[in-house]
Amino acid sequence: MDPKDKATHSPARAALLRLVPLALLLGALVALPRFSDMAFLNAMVLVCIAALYAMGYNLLWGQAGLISFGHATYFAFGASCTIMTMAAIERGSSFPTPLLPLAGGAASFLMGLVAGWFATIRTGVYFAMITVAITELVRAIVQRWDTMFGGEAGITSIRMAWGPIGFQKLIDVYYFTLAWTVIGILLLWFLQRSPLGTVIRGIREQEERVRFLGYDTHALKTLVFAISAGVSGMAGGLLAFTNESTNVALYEGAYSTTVLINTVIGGAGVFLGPVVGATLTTLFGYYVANLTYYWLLYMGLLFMVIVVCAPRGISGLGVDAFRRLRSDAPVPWGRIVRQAAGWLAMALGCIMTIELIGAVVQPSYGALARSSGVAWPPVRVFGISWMPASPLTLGGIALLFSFGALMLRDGVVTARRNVAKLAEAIAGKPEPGP
Amino acid sequence: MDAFLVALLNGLVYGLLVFMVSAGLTLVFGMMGVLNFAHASFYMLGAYAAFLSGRYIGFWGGLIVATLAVGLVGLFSERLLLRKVRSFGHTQELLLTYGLFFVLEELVKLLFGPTPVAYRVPDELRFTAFTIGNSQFPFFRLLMGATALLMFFGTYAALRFTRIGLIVRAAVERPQMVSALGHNVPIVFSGLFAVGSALAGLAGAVAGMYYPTSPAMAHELGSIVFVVVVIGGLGSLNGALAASLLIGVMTSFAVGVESTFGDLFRALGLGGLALPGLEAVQFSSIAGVLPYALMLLVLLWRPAGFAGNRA
Amino acid sequence: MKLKSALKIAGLSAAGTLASALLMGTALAQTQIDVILPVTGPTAGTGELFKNGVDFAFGEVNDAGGVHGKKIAARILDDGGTTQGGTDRVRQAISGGAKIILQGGGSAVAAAISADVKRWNERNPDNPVLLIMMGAEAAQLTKKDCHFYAFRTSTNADMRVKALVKALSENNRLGTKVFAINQDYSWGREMDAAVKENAAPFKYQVVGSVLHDVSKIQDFSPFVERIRESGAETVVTGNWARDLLLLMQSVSSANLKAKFATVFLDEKGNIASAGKAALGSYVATAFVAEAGGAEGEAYLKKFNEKTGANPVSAGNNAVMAIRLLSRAIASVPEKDMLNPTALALALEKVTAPWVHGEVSIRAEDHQLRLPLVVGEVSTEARFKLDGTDMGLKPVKTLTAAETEVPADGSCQMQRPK
Amino acid sequence: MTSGQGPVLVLEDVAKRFGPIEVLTGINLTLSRGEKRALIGPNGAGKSTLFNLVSGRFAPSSGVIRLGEKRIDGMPAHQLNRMGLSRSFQITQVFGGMSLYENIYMAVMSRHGKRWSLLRSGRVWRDIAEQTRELIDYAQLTSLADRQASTLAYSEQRALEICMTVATGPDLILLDEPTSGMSRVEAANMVAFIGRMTEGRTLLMVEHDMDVVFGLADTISVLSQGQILATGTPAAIRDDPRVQDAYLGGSAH
Repeated sequence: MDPKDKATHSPARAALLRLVPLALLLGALVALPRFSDMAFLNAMVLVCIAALYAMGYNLLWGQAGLISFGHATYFAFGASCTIMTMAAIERGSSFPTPLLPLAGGAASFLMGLVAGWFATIRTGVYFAMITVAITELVRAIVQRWDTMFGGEAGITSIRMAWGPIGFQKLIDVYYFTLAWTVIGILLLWFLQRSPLGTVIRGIREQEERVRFLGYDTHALKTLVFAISAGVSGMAGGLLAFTNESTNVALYEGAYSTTVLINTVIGGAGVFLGPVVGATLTTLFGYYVANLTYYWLLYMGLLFMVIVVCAPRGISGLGVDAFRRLRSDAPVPWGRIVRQAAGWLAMALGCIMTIELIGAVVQPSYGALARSSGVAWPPVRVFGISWMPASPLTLGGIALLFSFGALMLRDGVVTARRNVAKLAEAIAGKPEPGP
Repeated sequence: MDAFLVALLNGLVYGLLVFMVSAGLTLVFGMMGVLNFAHASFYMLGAYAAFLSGRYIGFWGGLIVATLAVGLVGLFSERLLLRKVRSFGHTQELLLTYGLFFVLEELVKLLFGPTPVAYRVPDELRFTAFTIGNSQFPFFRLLMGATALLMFFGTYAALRFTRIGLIVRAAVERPQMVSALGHNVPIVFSGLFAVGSALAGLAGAVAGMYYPTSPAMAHELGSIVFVVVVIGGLGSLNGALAASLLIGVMTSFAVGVESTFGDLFRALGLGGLALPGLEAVQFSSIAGVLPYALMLLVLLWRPAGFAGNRA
Repeated sequence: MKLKSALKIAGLSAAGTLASALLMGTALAQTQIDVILPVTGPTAGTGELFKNGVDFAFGEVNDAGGVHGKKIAARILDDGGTTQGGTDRVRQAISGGAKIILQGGGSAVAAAISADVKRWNERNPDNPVLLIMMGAEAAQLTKKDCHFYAFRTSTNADMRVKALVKALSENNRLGTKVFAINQDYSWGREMDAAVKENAAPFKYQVVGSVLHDVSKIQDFSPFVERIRESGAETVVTGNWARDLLLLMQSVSSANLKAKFATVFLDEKGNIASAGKAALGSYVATAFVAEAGGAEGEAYLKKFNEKTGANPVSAGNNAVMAIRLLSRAIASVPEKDMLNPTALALALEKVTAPWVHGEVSIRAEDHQLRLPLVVGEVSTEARFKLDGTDMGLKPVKTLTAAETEVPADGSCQMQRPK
Repeated sequence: MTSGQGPVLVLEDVAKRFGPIEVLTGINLTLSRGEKRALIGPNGAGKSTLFNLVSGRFAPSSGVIRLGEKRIDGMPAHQLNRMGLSRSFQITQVFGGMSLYENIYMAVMSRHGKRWSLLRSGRVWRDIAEQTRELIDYAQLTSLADRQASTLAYSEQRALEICMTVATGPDLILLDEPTSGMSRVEAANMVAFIGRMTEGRTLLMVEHDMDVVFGLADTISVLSQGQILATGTPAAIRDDPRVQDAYLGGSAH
């Protein structure tokens, strides 16, 4: 931040500027069920869970600088323990239903203490590989321990009413999940702002220095790992609570991957970045999956575009844009429009290409060609029938790509320059002399 | 004794297959410090490339085309993608290869469908190489092993006896130093990356005829390859070979064990420690996770791996 | 650069809107039924089989003028092969007003979806949903976990194993020594148990049984050596996809003489990928063209014309499910054609034609009764599969009565009054 | 914490081997309270190894290291620090993403034993803030307090490094080439700065620059080929023929 920026905006105003949008967002979320059908409400429940999971995950990455490739274990273990507690309530235990996610959180926290102690002995790739190994070992045991974890049929239970709250309707589940997600995120925020949070950031930057300041970094990292696992477990518990069932498939790699992708897309460097990523990808998977069979490919491409062009994720871009707006530099509208047009053309071109290829290579397309006697029967994309072999279609696609490339060309140049600048800023420390 | 020999041979051949895929990865990892997640995808691409081209130019031609084509894919991935994010550090490179892994799998699904394609052992290679007791050892398993050994010695000789090999070895040890000596490290990087990918492509072309050539191929071998690289030690070809063989033999023998967890608990005098439902589980059914257990031990006690010399 | 991503999102959502216009185009048909399938994810191959069956069967119904004069359209929802995906799609379907849900795919997803539907029906007794699981084979779905609104139109381990050993032993191809090798999860364990249970009635000895890690084994050779040592003549396996292919590769390359009795060998790509290794193996399946005579050939041809693929494995179960459903719909008054309770009651009564004999639902536990054919992979088969020179040569066709395994009474369903 | 009048640091017969290579043999060294000792020696003499042994990066192969009364050889770094030993790094290790104030704040927090705190309430936190301010003022870095550390000039970062080293309130300060990479003028300023910051404290440093050594140290130990060749006042060392021999290898001079 440049000092001038600070001078013109008082801290109180800055805080207000941050709090007001958050309050508005929260208000919208609270009012949401009035305007939403069951499917969207369910999607938002999943968004909350994914957001909390990603936030827990990002404590490890964004704060402590450790990338785990096996966080599904803690998410799933939280879910398992929550469903077991739910089953116990069903059998008459007096455990209060509203505290169920804490059961999952606590269980995963304890597991995280053990796993984290081992994993944080190393850093970087080695740390990541230890998390993978632990995940594989846990998965192997869990998948065979049917009496405990229910095998691939899973454990099912049912939400029991607690006092006045029935927990039978999805709307109850939504408010419940939202509340716990907000609690979880607040918890992480306080942790980040606490003295301990400062030390954790210190570990990410210069671990050895922290050690030589008298902090036991291994113990601290273990604690961070466990808290991260605990929050993830809480999210898992919310999932178990929502689905009223768990499954050993939760322990598989997919749930480790998703949270990583969410964090990258949202941006690990901004506190609420993972929430942005979780929201986008969850809704994308929830709705686009029904529109096209190739949604995973689109998601993968989006992921790669973000890794290459926006290394700090979408929220990173947002923060940059916000700073730019508040500074006095003029907004380069021309460039923005050009870029937008370029990316739009590229995206359309990609979608057209993929959908056409996808349709043409289907065996049923061959059958259609044979039965209709037309070599290249039309394919519907965007509700329009396209002749896949017609020069008009192919030329159109080529035009989209070349237009996109043309529009983005200067964009690519500036992007490269920005990237170089950013890289410099990240490398940060001036080189020591010879 | 025969059974032992057969198990040993099977283990060695499987180990050699794993080595084929890990060889390129370990070089790339050693030199660039990046675990290339997409490496196993190159292995998958190799199988598909060999399947496609083999229909027109025969099996052996398919092997060559697959090797070259995947090498090119590797080269382009490095120059067009990886290089763009290098300045952001290893994390970003890792994530990019992760995305590439994802996209390549989906692309193959788009083009070839989700089910396996008919890339299989050519009938003229389907004969018995030799017999041990009652077991007959098929020729193409031998071929898989031989390709791997050839690859090992070829790569080893290239690293050992050529000038480029010298630069590569030096760059694995001290990248900045080599750069400072005026060598064009980026070009060496690209070249090495392409060669590493080509090796994976060859491995896929050879292994794809035995293993189902499907989009899931990369997933199935993916993580085991990382395990080999980590256990073997950063950038060490010898270490990777040793680790691959160890893992191959270990899994081969583990599936022959009929003991259960219950037996283990009883043997440890913990018979009373009843973990209901777990004691009847056979060790052979968890043979697949043994490599991970081994990796965990290596990482905790000797993070530099078998042959590594950098902590 | 800062607004780039925002615009990307805008682009995507624009694309989404356009794509939903595409969906609107298909939604013009009169009645829509939601079909939940794994179109993506690790089990997408199975999803494709179901999709072919669904396309063919609805085409068949619509070509015949639909039911009650209305055409039926399938809306395919992708569960990605995960239980979470299944749960989400059920909620989406119900939220969209679905009364009937068809599900194709693995047992775990089916179990999750069945449990979700059951809970929904319990909480919303006035607005129930009917579920037909077209392909899940886990025993519990029609045992402990059965419920009134759930139907299963495929077999289970008991039926498959019984069909296999019965057909093979009656043709003197089984031998007396049988080895069971299966995946270590509920389906594999049920197969394992079924092989052991049938030993006494079909007079064979189980000389060995193995449960192995699912989709993790890279090399089955050590298992093959165990089979060889046991002296087994037949190996029964419920393995699918990769675990099946690798097993057969190892066996063929080791020149083991034992024959394989399988369940999923005819799934797309398997025979092509296994090549010669598949020769001489048996499969118990719902459809073998050669065993169906002219009718079999006609079905094969029509299926091929519609989908460009062969009717194999789970695809046939989808066809049976939709034939049963359309007959059930036709048998109720038009006003009840989307009334799940009326349809469930009707499903218990109707029968549907099938190439090898009629299929019907057992009212007691909603398990399908169907004929099965045991075929042998052979180059002499009349109809080849997967573009190879191999196909299924029928060994024996078993009637629905012969394949039936009586319910064990563990299904306790709450019937509406 | 070590108090009392005995020596602050004692090394008895310390040796270190890496595999077959013997880097240090029979090192005996005693630092009394308030002493400022420099370790010098030609390249490869084992200075860094000795430094790393004392600061807890490596454990010695044999021998005993004492901080005050307590044995510290093989002890992990964080415990060493809590016992009153603090070190700086040759390659600057400050927290680039934090302000200079926060950098020092973290060190002061550790001194007060607040290493696991989630809350910032109570008297002790007022003390921590106060002491952080005092230290920054004393170091004359007040104007830079809110600057992000990565934006500081190199010499300012070095100063911060020293400040952090001192801020944990150690009995013994280890400095690893505190002026490396600095110009003559900067180095001279640094000597003055270090002198001010470590006043009255015990100091052990490794340094190449003889001006710095003579400016800061009141005793010098010369290390050559893994052994201590000589220990004495700067003047005595300067005149010691063995030292000249070791440095110049008997060549012309």
